[in-house]
Amino acid sequence: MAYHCPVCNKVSSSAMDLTRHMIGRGDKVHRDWINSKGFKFSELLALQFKSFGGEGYRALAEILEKEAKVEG
Amino acid sequence: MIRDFEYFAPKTLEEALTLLDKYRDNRKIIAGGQSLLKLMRHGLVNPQYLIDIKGIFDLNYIKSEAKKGLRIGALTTHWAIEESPLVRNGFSILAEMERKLAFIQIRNWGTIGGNLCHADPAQDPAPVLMVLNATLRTVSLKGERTIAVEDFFPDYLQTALGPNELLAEIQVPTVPSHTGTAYTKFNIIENDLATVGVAVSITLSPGADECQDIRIALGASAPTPMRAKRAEAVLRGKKITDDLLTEAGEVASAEAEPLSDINASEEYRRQLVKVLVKRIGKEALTKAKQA
Amino acid sequence: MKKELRFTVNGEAYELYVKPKSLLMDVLRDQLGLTGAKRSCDTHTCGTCTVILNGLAVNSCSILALQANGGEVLTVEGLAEKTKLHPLQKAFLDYGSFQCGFCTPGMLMAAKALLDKNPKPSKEQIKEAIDANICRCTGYNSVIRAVTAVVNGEYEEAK
Amino acid sequence: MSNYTVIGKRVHRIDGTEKVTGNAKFTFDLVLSNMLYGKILRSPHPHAKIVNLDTTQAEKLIGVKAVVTGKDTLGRKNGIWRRFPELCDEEILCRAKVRFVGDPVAAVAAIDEDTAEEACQLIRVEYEELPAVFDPLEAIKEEAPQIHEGVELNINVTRHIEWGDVDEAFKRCDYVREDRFKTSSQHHVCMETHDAVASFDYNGKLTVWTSTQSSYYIQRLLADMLGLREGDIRVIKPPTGGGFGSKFELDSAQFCASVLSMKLCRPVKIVLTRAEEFTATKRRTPMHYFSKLGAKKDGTFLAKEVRVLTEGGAYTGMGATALYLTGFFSSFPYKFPNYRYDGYRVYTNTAPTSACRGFGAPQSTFVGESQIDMLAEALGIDPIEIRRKNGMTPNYEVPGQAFIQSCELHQCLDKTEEQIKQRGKLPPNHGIGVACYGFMSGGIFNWFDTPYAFSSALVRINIDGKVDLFTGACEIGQGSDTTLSMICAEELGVRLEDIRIHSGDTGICPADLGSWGSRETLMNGNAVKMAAADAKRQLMAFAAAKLGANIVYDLNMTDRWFHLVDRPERGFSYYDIVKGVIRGNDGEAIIGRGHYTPHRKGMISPAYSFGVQAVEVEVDPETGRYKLVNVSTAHGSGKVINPVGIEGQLEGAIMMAGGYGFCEDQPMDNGKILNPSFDDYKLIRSLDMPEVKILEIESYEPEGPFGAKEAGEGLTNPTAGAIGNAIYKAIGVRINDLPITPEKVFRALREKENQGK
Repeated sequence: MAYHCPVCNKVSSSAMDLTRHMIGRGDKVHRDWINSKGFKFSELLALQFKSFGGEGYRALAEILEKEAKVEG
Repeated sequence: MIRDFEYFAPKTLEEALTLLDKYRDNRKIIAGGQSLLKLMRHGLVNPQYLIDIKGIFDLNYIKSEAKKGLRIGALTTHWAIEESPLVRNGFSILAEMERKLAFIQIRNWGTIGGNLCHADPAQDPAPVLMVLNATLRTVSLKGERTIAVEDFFPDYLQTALGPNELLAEIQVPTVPSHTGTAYTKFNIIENDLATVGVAVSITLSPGADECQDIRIALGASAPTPMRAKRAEAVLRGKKITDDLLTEAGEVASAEAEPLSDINASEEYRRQLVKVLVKRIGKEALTKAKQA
Repeated sequence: MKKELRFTVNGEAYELYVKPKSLLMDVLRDQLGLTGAKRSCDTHTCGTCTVILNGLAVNSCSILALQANGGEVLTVEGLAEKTKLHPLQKAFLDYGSFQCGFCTPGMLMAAKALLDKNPKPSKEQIKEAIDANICRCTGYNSVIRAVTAVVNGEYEEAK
Repeated sequence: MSNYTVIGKRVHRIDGTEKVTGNAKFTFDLVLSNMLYGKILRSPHPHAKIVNLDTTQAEKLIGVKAVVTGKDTLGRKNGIWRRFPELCDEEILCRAKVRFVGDPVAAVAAIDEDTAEEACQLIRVEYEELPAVFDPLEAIKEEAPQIHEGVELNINVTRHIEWGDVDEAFKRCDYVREDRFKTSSQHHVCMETHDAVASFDYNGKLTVWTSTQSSYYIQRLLADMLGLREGDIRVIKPPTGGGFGSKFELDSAQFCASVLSMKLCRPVKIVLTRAEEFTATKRRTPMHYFSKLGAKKDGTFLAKEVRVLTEGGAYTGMGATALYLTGFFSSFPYKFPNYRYDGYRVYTNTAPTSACRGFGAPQSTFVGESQIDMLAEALGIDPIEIRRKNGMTPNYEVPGQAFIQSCELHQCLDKTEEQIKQRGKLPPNHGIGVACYGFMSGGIFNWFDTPYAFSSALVRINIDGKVDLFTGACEIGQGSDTTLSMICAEELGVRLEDIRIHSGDTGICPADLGSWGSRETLMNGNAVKMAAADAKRQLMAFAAAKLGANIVYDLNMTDRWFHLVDRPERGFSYYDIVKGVIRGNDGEAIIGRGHYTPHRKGMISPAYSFGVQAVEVEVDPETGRYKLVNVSTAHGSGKVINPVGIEGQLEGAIMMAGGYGFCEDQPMDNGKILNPSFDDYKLIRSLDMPEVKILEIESYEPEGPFGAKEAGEGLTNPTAGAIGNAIYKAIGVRINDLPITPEKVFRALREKENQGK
């Protein structure tokens, strides 16, 4: 099981890792993709510092679970 | 940056008063200058004429007389007061206060008169002199007058001095028998300016240890140094107990008008007044009983 | 308009003309070239400009030069006797009482003023005497050790 | 062989007599003939466009020789992360826009300081104020003003560190806690403020005397900014009045003095005032910390996850490095099988934040050590025990990050525990808190993109046996001149007084990255040792030939005497050998070369110091006022080369770190620092300084010269955390945001009472 970044194709082992990669990169292309999914990048980021457990990350991870998973 | 100014260094009181009368505007008086030069270096004060009274020897003395009590010339340095045997026996609270007033370099050059006239609400001498019931003798060409220390600070950084008036002498009446006095200040760094200062003087009735007279003064707890008269009322005429002291602390804390600044919030200052009045009251009481 | 200033510095008598606004520190550094005393603050609160005036430690940055008229000034440059270091200077070397050394002249003069007044100070009195002098390097304890060593007579022979 | 003749001895600083006699001439003391004095005009606004800048009135003022603005520069942006152009974001003299209160907009050279200051007041700057943002949590919002063109959401740098499987590991934990912390700003407070004397001559050569931690960096950065060749710039570092991390980036005094001097071909001196120093120079990075720590019942750490958002201020500076190091040191000095760090550095309209003694580790250590005590209490485990259980040990590898060789952590824990036991039962309202820490011995990063070795040294032995040691290392008070001279003398086999060191002058010294990140003793020490060995080899060759001894015998030189190791009486005087070799060299003096660059030493540093600190406090429960009663520290710094120097480093760090925990802060209003003077910026003075006890630790670091490693910064890390832990032990309240002021303690106590009701 692998997860490919829809923007730069970086391969991650889990949707959560891929989420961290995408928010971590934080450049325009990654942000635009995230925002295009109806999120607000800055709010996802801010959530990281306002609450524990990374709710912001989870929400995005759920999407990536569906959209970025690559079998095999 | 200090701007240029015209400089006068009178050697006698008369010379000084004449100069004060001659240069009424854009004029500053400098003694030790430990506060004034700071303001001038930051361009906050730019006098055109500077009258340096530091060299007037007639205003630099400490005398003690049975009747009149202690008399301190306005230009006496903090260090001289702190070291003076005359002060140490009978007015030791003054010496203790001076020792904590600031760094030695400043105490060596700064004068008690200058400190009072700077009228900083956080200064140390005012609260102590208030509880010692001290008065200030001022002079001008028109003559002399005396002002109680507690009437000397009309407002923030202001004094009751007239335009051509000089502070000449601090008069401290002999401390009555059965009296205990104490002073402390709260600060984060030792010998720093007070976050809150509290002075208490208690006189007990001979024999019965009822509180005959009481004075409580606060520093850095209002725009000016202040008497906490309502708190005094709590104790006056009563036999002082811990509960009464606690109550006095609470009343003092309520009647104070502290400001919030980067060193402490208003709320915290009220707490400090509450605690320190209780503690210093107790210390003064103990001393009074021993006296 | 400059005014005359007569005073002695490290035993030398001087007659200078200075602007009334000149601070004692400025005259020592700029006119006499005695750069030992330093400026580190503008608020009389760091002690690096400490010199001894008429036997007392003062901040040379918080005194108008003209106020020192007729006075006797001792700066760090006047501490050693020719090639012979003052006991405090030796102790500072032995006990590593400084690192960057910027505060050292003021620190030494504050300590000297104390010992002149009180040859047998307590540890508390030593701390008190150097309380104005900020040292960001040593944490003060090595300074206190050095002064204590001088007080305890470790440098008698040097005197 | 441990019978050293020089190292480990208590010697006087080699710059000592100059400093105690007042003869040492700091940059602040320099006066050149025909010299002018400069002042800098700075922005009063946290964020504004410069609409118009009119200097005509200033130029007319009698005594003013030159006024420069951004227009007089090449308009380049400078930054110390030269490999990453987008992080080189500082114009120094702003042309279009100012980004914090204190950003320079113009500079004046005049016949004296007062005239220059007056001229500054005559410069008319028309600003168009822009909305400003000060809190990093606000700065990352879409609607927040953009501080740097093209940097969306003001995100300046992000760093990520990870090993193991953190999420899985948390699932296996018996106990997990998550806590939030905030650390404060702290200023370096060098006693010598930033200053420089720049002198540009008619031959197009620029000489700059300045108070700096790295003359090489300043030379390189000035070359970039002024469009000169590196070799046309000579940076000389006179005795320097402290650095603490504030003096290895190009600063406004150095740059403006240079620009002014180039306009006039006259020396220009600029000294920052204390107020400028506080408001317009860089400072320690305030950080929002989120820390999640998980352990088994028995206290074994399984996982840690850390998220950090830092207040970057207006420019990058060294802040990007602080962001990385705070992430690495959040795992230090413990064995975390699983660890994850996400760090974000955000631009704000405040004074830039950057390197400051400890470099990100004081923040992470305060957070980490506080949280470990919380966890230990929850699990009912003794604080020292839990640290012993998880602490690093020699030859431990931090996955993908670092390889630890020497590690004295357990030795330090034992000594500290012993010390605490000796203290016995504490009086009421007293508490002792402990904190573990470690630090690097120089960083293995080259974001500066230097083509040179990290450290270089050159040894020249003259005919009289006197040794000239040339090194780019910068003596800033920490004692590198003395320590390096000792290393040179020991390796060569001569006496300390035979060495004359020339340091911190780019005109004559080989390049060195400078005195930051606790690098000089290890990195430059290795270079010096190598150079000395190189020279010694040349002497030995001649001595061996002259002696004609059986090849099986070992030859050595100690204390100026070449001899057979087994038969010390058989040998020659050092002086004779030197004379012989130089004659043999056709009169050329003996030259030894040395350099050091860490290769294959991990990501961070070739070696790490380890230590444990215990702080005892006494708290007044009615006011929250507390006193630092005493501090004991066990610090493993490898073989001690210069005992007097190390005492100063360790004790001094406690003054600075104690202030960080206790009282030092830079409160702001609308981006303006409210306490830019020693009246209001409270720091520890002699009466407030606690008793300090340094516990002796034996150790040896294979990577370091004679086994030496870091001693300069590590001790800035533990104190704030130890104070917090001590206060909790004393009265049961915990403060999660620095500094731990009495008022905060009082509020916490009141809160506790109210909850009790």
